[in-house]
Amino acid sequence: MSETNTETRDVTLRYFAWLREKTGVSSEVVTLGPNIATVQDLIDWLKSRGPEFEAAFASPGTVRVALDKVHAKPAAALVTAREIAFFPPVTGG
Amino acid sequence: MSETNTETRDVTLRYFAWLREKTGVSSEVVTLGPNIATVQDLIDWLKSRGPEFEAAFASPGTVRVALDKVHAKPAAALVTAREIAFFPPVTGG
Amino acid sequence: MSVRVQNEPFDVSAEIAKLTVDDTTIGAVATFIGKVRGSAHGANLQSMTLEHYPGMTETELQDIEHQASARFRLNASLIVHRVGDLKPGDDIVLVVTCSPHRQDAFQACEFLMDYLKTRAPFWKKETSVDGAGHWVDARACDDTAADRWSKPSP
Amino acid sequence: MSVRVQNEPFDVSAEIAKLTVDDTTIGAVATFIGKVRGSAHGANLQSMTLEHYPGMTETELQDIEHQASARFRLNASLIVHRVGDLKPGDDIVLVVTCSPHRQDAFQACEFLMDYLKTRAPFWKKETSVDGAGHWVDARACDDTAADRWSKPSP
Repeated sequence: MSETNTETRDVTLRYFAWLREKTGVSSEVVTLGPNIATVQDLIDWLKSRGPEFEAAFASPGTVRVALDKVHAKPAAALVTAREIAFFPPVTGG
Repeated sequence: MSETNTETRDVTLRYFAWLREKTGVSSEVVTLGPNIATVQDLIDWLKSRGPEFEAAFASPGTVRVALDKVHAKPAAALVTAREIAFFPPVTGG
Repeated sequence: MSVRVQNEPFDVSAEIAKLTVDDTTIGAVATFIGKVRGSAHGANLQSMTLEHYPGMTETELQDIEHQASARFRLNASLIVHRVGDLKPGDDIVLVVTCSPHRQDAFQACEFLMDYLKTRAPFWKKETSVDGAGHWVDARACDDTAADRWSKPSP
Repeated sequence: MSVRVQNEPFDVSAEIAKLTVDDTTIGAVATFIGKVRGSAHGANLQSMTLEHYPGMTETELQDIEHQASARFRLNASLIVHRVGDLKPGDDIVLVVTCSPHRQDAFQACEFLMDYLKTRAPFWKKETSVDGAGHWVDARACDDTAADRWSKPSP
């Protein structure tokens, strides 16, 4: 019984910097279906939501992801992540 | 006519750190004869002045020299140097 | 070992005093301050806005500090990163490392900056004097700088 | 570019403020502070006396700064070295380097410290709590650290 891959679940999505500006969203709660298993699955689904999201995620190399506040790769499984964040490469310091 | 090598001349000698303590001298003016051409000549002459100087200069590797406030090697010619300083390897910073 | 994210300026002397008080085994303190420059890409800057990911920032910075403590001999360290609106000449980031010896202090300070630049979730938006806004691009040389710590020492 | 030899303590924040005021091309400030440690060779330290060679010290430090300016992109730099009687926890030396970029600031700061340690005519005498005096020996690792700048970059 792999509940995370067969059931829908609610996750919080967060967007920072120009991903926040392009999507027009800083934070939202969405319900993910069982077919969304990896970060890449989620990105593909987000791109289908409209032109703003399509544009924000158009260039895969410029989007970074964190699962529950930990850096992750696009191929990473979402598993039990509750908060998924999208942002450009960091530019602090 | 090489005046610096054939005439006597007065120079100031300075001693720092444990060279000052061992010789008991911080600064002195001495008259150098024409046979003292290099730093090493001067050290050899200083060592002949008494047990304090003999002890201070006993270990050649631990004595550094500056000619007119510029680092120099024992083989360096004194030439027209007016101030010759002896000190241990530096330990600042 | 501590990290802070704040809008307020910081005072280097006061931070160093707090880190070194009562620890006379510290012989070396290295610090780095990053500042807002007055121009970027040929345009004069009016302001810089620093955004971050609250929660993740602190976790990442603490993780970076732990890595530094594991690699280098450190008595104490501090990372302070400012967020919000800053002007040219303002300080952005402060890193302080305290060690018995200077090599560890210097290396840990550089390590912290290199990792911070490539891992800590901060983003800079520059506004030029003509009002145009521009998100700063990540620089490949920052990745290169961070990568050198993954290689065996020469 | 400036150097000072003094008995008085220094204030890092004030020194950095003086070096960076009105120059918004500075993006990076690296500093190093060397401090008197509380014990040496297993003995607890009561005090440390720093002797120097007035005149030569300033000349050497200025020469070291000129070399740093020739090697690295520096907007400003400062060396302050204290002399006289110091206690454990006291600051001994301050080096500050200001540059557009952090690599130059860090490297110049390390370069200045490495050269200062092997060329500037300062000598430390430690007095332990039992009253015994001891001139600090030069360390071979300081020569090694300075030598690395004579080699071609990797």
